[in-house]
Amino acid sequence: MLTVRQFSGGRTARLALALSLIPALFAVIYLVRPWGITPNEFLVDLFRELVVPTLLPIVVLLPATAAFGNELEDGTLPYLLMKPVTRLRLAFGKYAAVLLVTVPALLVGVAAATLVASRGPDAEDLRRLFLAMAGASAAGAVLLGAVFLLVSLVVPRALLAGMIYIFAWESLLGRFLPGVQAVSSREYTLRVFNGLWDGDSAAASNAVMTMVVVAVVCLLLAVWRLRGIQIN
Amino acid sequence: MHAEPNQPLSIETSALVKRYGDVLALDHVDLAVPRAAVGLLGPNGAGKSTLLKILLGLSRSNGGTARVLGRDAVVHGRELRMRVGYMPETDALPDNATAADFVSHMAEMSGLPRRAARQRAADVLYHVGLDEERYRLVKGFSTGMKQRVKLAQAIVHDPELVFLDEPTNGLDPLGREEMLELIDRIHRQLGILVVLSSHILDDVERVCDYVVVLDGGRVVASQPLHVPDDDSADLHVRVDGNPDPFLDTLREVGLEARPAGIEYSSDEFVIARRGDQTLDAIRDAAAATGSPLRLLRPATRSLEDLYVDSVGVGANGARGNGRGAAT
Amino acid sequence: MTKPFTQASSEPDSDGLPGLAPGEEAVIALRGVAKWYGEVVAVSDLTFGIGAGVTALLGPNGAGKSTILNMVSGLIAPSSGTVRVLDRPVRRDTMIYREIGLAGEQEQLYGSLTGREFVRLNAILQKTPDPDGAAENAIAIVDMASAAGRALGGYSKGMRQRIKVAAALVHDPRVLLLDEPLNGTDPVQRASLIALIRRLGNEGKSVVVSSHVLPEVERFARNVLVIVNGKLAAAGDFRTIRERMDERDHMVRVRCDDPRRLAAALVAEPITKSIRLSGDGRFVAETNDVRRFSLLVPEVAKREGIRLFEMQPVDESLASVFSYLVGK
Amino acid sequence: MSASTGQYGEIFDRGYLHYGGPRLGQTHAVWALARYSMARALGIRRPWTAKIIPMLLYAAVAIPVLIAVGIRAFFPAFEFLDYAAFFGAIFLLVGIFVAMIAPEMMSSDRHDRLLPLYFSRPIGRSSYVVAKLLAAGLLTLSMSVVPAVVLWFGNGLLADEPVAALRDSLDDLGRIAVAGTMIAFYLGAIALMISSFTGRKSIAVGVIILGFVLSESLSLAISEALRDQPDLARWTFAISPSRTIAAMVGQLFDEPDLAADIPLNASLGVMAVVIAICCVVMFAWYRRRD
Repeated sequence: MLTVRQFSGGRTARLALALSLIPALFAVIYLVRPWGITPNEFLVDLFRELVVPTLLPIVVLLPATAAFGNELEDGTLPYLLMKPVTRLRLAFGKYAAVLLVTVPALLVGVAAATLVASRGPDAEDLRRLFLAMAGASAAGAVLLGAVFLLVSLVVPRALLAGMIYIFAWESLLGRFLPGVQAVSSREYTLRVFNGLWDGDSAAASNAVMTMVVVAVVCLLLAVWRLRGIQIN
Repeated sequence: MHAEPNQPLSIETSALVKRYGDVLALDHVDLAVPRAAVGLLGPNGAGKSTLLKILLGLSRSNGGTARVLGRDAVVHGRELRMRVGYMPETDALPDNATAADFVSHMAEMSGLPRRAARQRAADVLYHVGLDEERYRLVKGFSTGMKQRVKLAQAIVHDPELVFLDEPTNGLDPLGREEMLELIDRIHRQLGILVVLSSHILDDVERVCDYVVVLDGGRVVASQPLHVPDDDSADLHVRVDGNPDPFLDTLREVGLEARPAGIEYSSDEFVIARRGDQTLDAIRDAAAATGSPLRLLRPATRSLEDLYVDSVGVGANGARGNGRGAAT
Repeated sequence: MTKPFTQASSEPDSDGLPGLAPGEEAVIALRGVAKWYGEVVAVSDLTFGIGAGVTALLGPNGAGKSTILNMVSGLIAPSSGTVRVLDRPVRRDTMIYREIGLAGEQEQLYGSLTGREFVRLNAILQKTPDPDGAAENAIAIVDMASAAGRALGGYSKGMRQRIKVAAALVHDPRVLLLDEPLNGTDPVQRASLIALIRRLGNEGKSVVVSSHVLPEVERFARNVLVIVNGKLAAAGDFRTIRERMDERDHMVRVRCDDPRRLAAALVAEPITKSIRLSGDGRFVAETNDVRRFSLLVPEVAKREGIRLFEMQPVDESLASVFSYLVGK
Repeated sequence: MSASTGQYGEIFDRGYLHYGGPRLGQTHAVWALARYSMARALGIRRPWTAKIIPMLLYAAVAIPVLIAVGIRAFFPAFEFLDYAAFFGAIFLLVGIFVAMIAPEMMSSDRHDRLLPLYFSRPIGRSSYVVAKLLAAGLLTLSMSVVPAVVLWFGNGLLADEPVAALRDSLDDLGRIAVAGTMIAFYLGAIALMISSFTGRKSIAVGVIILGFVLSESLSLAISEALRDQPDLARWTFAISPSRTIAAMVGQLFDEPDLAADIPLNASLGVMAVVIAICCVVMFAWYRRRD
């Protein structure tokens, strides 16, 4: 409750939405002068190369680390902890707030990009492509939201740590070292996307299952961490 | 350090105005403050910090002039800033530097050569009571130690005038005592002019000999504070136990006592002095009623009265509250 | 109302806890509490109870006052011992927070909210039946109605202190913990906060106020707990403690029109331990019974016809409570 | 005084003394601030946690250079890393390096509320910005120029006639200096400007890196979109620091693949203009602050 209010209309939510709309900007450029590729090709490229490795993690990182991290940093966390609310509800409330901010922002962004690109030549089956992107984005947010929430409770400068993870691990190493891919959120998000786009729903649901399990484990760890947290 | 005819005033302003949007933070402030230890008093939002910022050149006024040590704060800003020091109210300290590093860096920013800066940083930190701690990170310091570091950086370059914004904030009684002693020493032994902004009347009373009171962006008082051993001032007294017999005896000889006001403990009284007989009457009343006389001192023209008179309605209300709370 | 002066080392009274009058029920109870941070001991060996009314938690900076308040709030766990509020363990039972309000020492607040939204949010999270009414009420109590529509980010320190108190009492808790609430307030605001604290205490709430400004404490609390170096140094009635202090040696400065004669007369008395004359018509006397000495001076002066100009304790400043207890 | 007994004794006053030494001007203050900022950004006299990231980045840039020189020592004909490839490869590292040090220089002063302390001292607001720019630029030189010079030196020393080889390749050294200096001050100015807008270091780090990444994608996308207007499309490099640097390096070291027909003066001009804009923005921003 508190977090939703804190985010909605707040800087974090606006920033998340602004970042989510960057793909639409690229779509506009594409639309003005389509450079000999179909909207489908363009959107798939955009999603694989820009949204999944960079934008999606950042959009989730900002609110997720702000949820507890800001309050830890500026000492306002006691206002939440000293309320008749169980730690389980607190953690899930924050998590829900993060998803409430990020998932709509991501969907709006993907939808806007699809909508804009759909006016290009030879568009086909864009609805299915949109659903694949939307599903993968949501799955990515579910996973990363929980991971970053936990990180913000454990690591002192969570935002910086998250940035380094995104740029160094996911964007750089993930491309060159195949071993990294097995423990990379980008890889699983792309699996969901590929599964949905190629019609291989079994592959997609397998990936989603893994992501949900990791998310739940992270959340439970967050609850455990909140129970033992010491505030000075 | 005290007024010599050829030396410029410490602070001089005329018709100084500062607006923040619709709020008039300074409303045509005219000041002529002598070279002294100056206390700057006033409720929150009275304009104290705004005035300090303008005098330091941190903020531009919307009208009027401000001169510090005879130099215009805008025109001769740089020359002036070489001669002043500033201890801000906020915790303006780096997270990750040692006290010695930080203070010597600040000395260099004031133009001291590197080696002189390091040397003076070490000396000044020693004189503010940070000796072995000076090579530790400021981050782990207590409130009192942080305040000392802030004071050290304000005086490390040997300024002529130092602005201190709420230097005793957050300090416990011993820490406050030590800080006030330090400030007093800076002024009296080293001859550095002091401008001390504070909420706490007692702080100002302890170290200052001139006081400026601001309220609502206007100067409501600007005058000298102490006249040493003033034998014509009102008297503060406190007796042990039930004070009523003592007060009754005084009343019989026509002396009215009223409770001392807002900053003092509740069992002090103020007695208006009518010549030296009043002193004798108090002595005799204590002896006659067997009331141990724990305190007898001249109130001079008490700063508190001055504050209450000049800040007016609000403080009078508070005084009423204070008295109510004392009963 | 006067409670016996108790020291940590003395025998616990009938309720089993120092700090409580005989038969008084403990609202807050600490038993054998200690807290270490690594090798550093923040507080140790704390056993005391706090009942209804205002209690001042006194001590120098770094003595452990905030650590104690944070443990009572359940924000940190004691390394050993138990902390109970209303006979329930804090930290395991989050429902206890309906009865606890804390105005902590942290400076930052949710800067983008207005004062009213902030207080209302606290009411909602506390599941107060009428959050709007409760918020308005709390804001009115701390006298912030005129500024409640402004964003917290632009508040002055005094305003922040008051809005924090409003947020702490919005759900009408039985236990109110205020960490240095007077810090940074100007004399006017301070007086109104002091009046508020007294009123809450008179309503029967347990109000614990930490402070290091002793003259102010005197105005709202008779009952004090003095923490020095992480240990309970004194507990009980403020004046009783101050009177106990009279039993040690005191220094008194006297100014009169004939210091030599007065000093000579005083030094003959057994309670006068020493007298040091300074050239300016003053002398400083050391005595082991300051009350009798304070009576003796006017008596002797009257008898000898000496005029007293000034007489004041050298170390009476209430700060000496600390220096005394710290020095032990 | 003690001559009569032949013994010497004196008590010295160790109290606070007035300062009678010299008070230096702006130049001194600027250098002092630049030096202090560089030391802090590198984590000198700070806990080891502050040193890790700069040290890792230095290692990352030094290792390929050392390997290249090493390979050259055994297989003289085999040029593993030429200058253009070097500057192309280190863009990412220099970018991250700048994104780490610039917030440390600008944002932390805001976060720790040190600006009033600086601005109440003789060092003016413009000098403050100049000092920070100097610090960021000089420090980044250690990342861009120094390894390249090592490479140049190594290449020269491993030639058959080292002295002659070094002398003959002096023009290479000049190019290295130009490229490295421009990269350092160009990226430094951008990163400092971004950092000056926030007191939170992690936000600044994120915005800087994200800005570098997105601007490249954006500029490539626009240039694709403008395919049928190649004259216009060429100029899209100006939006992206990475492409601007690539264009400059390509022209300087004669690698047409990187340069994409952009004249050297154009890329250098763009960099100079961007540096100027960043400075103007920072001067205005800090002058305005109360």
